[in-house]
Amino acid sequence: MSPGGPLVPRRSYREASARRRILGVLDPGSFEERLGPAERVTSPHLAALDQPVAFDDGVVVGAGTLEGRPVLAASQEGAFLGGGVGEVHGAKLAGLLAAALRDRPAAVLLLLDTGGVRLQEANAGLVAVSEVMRGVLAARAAGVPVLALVGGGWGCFGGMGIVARCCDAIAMSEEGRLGLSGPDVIEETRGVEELDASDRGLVWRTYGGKHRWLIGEADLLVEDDLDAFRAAATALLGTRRPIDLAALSSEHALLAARLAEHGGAADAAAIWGGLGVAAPAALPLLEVDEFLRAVAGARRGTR
Amino acid sequence: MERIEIELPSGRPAASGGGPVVVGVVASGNLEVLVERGGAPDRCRFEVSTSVHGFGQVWRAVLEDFAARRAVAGLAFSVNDAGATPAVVTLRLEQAAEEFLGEAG
Amino acid sequence: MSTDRAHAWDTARRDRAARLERARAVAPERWVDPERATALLEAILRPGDRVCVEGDNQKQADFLSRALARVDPARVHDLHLVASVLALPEHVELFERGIARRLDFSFSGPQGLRLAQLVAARRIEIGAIHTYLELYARYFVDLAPRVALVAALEADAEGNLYTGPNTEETPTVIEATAFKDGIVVAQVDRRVERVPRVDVPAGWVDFLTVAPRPAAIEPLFTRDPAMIGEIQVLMAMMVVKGIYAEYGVRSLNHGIGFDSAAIELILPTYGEALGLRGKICEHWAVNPHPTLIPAIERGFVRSVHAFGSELGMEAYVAARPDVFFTGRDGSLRSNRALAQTAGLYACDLFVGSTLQLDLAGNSSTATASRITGFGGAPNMGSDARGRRHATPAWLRAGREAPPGPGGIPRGRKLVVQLLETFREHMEPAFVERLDAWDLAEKLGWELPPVMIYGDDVTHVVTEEGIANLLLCRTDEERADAIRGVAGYTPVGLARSRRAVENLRDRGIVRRPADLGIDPRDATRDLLAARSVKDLVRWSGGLYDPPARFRRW
Amino acid sequence: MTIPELLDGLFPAGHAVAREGDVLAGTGRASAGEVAVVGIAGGAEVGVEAALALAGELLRVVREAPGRPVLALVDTAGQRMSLRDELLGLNGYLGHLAATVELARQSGHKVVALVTGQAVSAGALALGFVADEVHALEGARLAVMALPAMARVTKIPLERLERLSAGSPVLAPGLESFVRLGAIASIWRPPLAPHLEAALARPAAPDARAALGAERGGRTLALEVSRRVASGAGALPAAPGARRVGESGPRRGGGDGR
Repeated sequence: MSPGGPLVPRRSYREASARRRILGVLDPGSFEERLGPAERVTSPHLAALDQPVAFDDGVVVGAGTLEGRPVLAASQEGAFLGGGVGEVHGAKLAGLLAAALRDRPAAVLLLLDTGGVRLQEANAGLVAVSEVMRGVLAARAAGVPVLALVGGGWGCFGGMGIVARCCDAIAMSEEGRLGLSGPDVIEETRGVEELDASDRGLVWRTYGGKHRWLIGEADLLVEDDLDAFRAAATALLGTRRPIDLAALSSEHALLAARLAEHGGAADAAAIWGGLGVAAPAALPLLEVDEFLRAVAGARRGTR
Repeated sequence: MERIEIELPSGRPAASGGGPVVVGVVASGNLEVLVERGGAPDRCRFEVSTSVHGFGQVWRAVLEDFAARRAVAGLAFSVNDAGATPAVVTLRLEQAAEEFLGEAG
Repeated sequence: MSTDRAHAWDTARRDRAARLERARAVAPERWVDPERATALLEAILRPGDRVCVEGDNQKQADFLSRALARVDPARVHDLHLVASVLALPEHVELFERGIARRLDFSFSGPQGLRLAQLVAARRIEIGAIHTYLELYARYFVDLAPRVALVAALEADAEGNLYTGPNTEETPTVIEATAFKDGIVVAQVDRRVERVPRVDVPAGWVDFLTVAPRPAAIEPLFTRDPAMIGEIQVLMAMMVVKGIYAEYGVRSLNHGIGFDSAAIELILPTYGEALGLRGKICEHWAVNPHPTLIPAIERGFVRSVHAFGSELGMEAYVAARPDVFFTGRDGSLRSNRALAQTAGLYACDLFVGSTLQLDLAGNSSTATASRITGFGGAPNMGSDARGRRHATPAWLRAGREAPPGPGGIPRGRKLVVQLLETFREHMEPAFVERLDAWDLAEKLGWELPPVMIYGDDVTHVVTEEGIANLLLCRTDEERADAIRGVAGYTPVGLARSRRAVENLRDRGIVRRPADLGIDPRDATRDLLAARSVKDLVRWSGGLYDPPARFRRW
Repeated sequence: MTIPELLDGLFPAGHAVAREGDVLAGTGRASAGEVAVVGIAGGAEVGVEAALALAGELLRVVREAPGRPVLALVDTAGQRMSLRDELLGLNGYLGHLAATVELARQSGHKVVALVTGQAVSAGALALGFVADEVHALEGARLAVMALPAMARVTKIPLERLERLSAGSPVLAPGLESFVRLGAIASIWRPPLAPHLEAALARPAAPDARAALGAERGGRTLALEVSRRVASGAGALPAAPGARRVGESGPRRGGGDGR
């Protein structure tokens, strides 16, 4: 009888909770949480909306090691209010980035799983996201690499989608999505003719890891597996994307070229074809290693 | 939000347990349980905050059964609930106790 | 005794000829321009006609339904609609516009709310809500259609139909119509030179039209493994160990819930670890559920006969002819009437979910505001009193049941109701009184719409345990056993602890611990596939899920 | 206030700012010298083209006019929501824009942002809200999302949101809320030039918005939480090998992006 499939299930990163992800990515036993659930620093804004709070306000932050090197890390819980950034949640992220300026770890890891600003505390969330953005840029300017991992159920959207691209590098699974306006929001505001959010093939072609990696928005494409993300974080440890005129100028040239070459594309598959991929329609089904072989040489990117 | 606070007699656990532990997530139909040391040595304490109103009796019954079944005296359980069913609540409480006390509990 | 020589014995045939004659002005050929479909229907229909609109729970003759909904109510009205599934808004429109007035059907799913409103407003007279087999049976007794509107995949110039993987009930409907001098109109997706196989011969079909869009087909049986929770895994473990293994269930039917999907997905992990491959779950009367792929690939499943197909499973099914019934063209052959019969007579066990269960074990999916009707559950979830062939599972269930008169040995179908004690939003699944009573009272029905009758149910499984109703000897015992697994619902809280413990001693109520199951082992890690993509991987890339189930 | 009126008010000594589409670029003359002006005008939606143009202008300033202070004018209804922008990676273009602001800062350019009209959500983030100082004209309209849309996404009834947002800087759209949260340092009323001169004269400082929000009572926790995390306080040793942590499938929740 054919054994046929993955009998031993992988440890899915997407399915894991924020807490399990951060423990799985860092060295076993190394993680020291800051302002953990027992401190009960919860959102003061949810009770009035009759929304339950979470003891960690949906984000786990702290220090640990990765292959023995000291890192700071944060992990957002996408299942709690869509990983939305509120006042406390955002301040934990901002505080972690501030710590990076002082502690100078080998890297700050951001395990992002978020729809962006938490609308239940919208204004505070928006300000917090901008503070996180400044924090990321300040850490990088100070020479501390900031790495984003995107593979959670909510993906990474809204202002946090911009934050991810303010980092030195992004590791992403195909299942993880990255963008600014998510499919539901676009369908809601522009109508189903613009984007049919129920067409999940379209959604993942547009926002998913393979497309983001191919056009140079993500740096590493990994399987949806905790160990794969740990390996990716380790591999990216040394990655720096300096904030200097030369680096930003080449990034600028990449983005300008992308707009010029693919600005008229109506679908990701057309972009992949334009990049020289032989059979773009077949890409979504390929496993990561097969995919990387199939698209060898097609990726655009400064790194 | 509705709050339920209750202290119940329970057996003494074999292990003493470590630092605070949290299991579960606050998502629709789910809950998080935080376990810490706390309360009298022969009783356990529960603090529940739930978005579903009017099920105080069900909570009491679930917690009483749990405290009677599991030796969890000297522990404090804090719960943030987003509409979990009693089945899920029971499972999370078991998971939380096990994680706090280790297999021996 | 004298015979009336003047009596005409072919009125229906002559009526049919007259209708066809009238249709000639609109449709000189059997192939009809789709734009003239409504005109054709106006020509062949008469007020008060009994019309069957093919609506399976997957495939829908949707183009012809729309054409029918556009007829002039002054010409065509007061139709008697017979249809197994009333799923499209156009179906309801027929009643809103007065085109149809009476309805006999089985299942209404998405239209349940509007249907209830129309019945309350006296715009619909409902004859009965049937089980599938019962309705098909009546097509051949007292509900033969005058006109049937059906859907097929392809037809050749002559009119031979190819119904493809979703044959479902097309042959049954046509049989009942064509051989009782009715008129059959078929919509097809494509007209071809040569059909890959003839599912319905041209001589049984009167008119054909190429629908502007392919017939609507719903992927109703696709359950995303990502949505299966730990509690469902726990219940699946109890079913596999406490029922399938215990009775040695080899032939069965599954409902379409996430709970039964969980059972399918733990067969290659938990089931295999228990050494059950080759011992349980070999023969299925079931649609090609994508969640069955891992169990098929691991060699649990030897045969599957299907009611209909499932979108995206075509290539996989075609590549596994040892397992599935397939035509010479390679594609699935499904047949709802025969699969229902198989499920009723040839299966040892049925597992399904329900919304409500009362203390007698009666189950219902009706609520006070919704007429949903029944799917395949009532036929398969009932003991086949006419069954004569013995299997170990059937015999053992029969031995556990109260003895029949005279002590004649007899088996029993295992009918398992699988339900969490609370549904979403803390709605208790166990009730003292079914909402079906309220609905029946509100609409003046004689029968509350019960999906599975309590005396057919043999086991009730919840997260709290298994209640074996076969072993109960009195109504009180049954009620106590059901309370014993009803958890913290009002019904469960009203239990007598002592009575339940007594039942536990007798094995009537069994907790996970009694079965050697630790609830903390019930994790999603036991699922052989945890995402639709995993299912595609298991299928070797043959399963091609619809876009809405993709995450890639 | 029209753009020329605005520029006249900010730079009475003269200015040369061109508008191409919705993107502003040019210079204005302040007492200390030339000021680079970049901006988004007309309440436009920011798409990939505008984001790229703004970033290009900032790169040009850094390259060609070392140390020249930058005034970023913000009037945007938010990001452009379209399949095309998402396909191209609008978040990446805006991330690049934010990085160029940081480059300017690191290269010694003081960056002052002024919200002149609307500032909605992500459109305002990457240019305005990463500046050294953010100010707003009187009457500027700041928001994450209009309340009716917010009600739809969060599934909280609109009446309830309206009632709750009345007194809550965290929820209520509007300039006053963002001032109290510390996001807007000050409101500029004519004459505008003195405000600009003062802002340009202040040395750049680390992000002080959380402190400002605490001082003004709009954000009661952000500063304290951030400080506690930064100082490493409240450490909780993680349970070793935590397993069977409960999870749930993906569900719809709140978020500005999804």
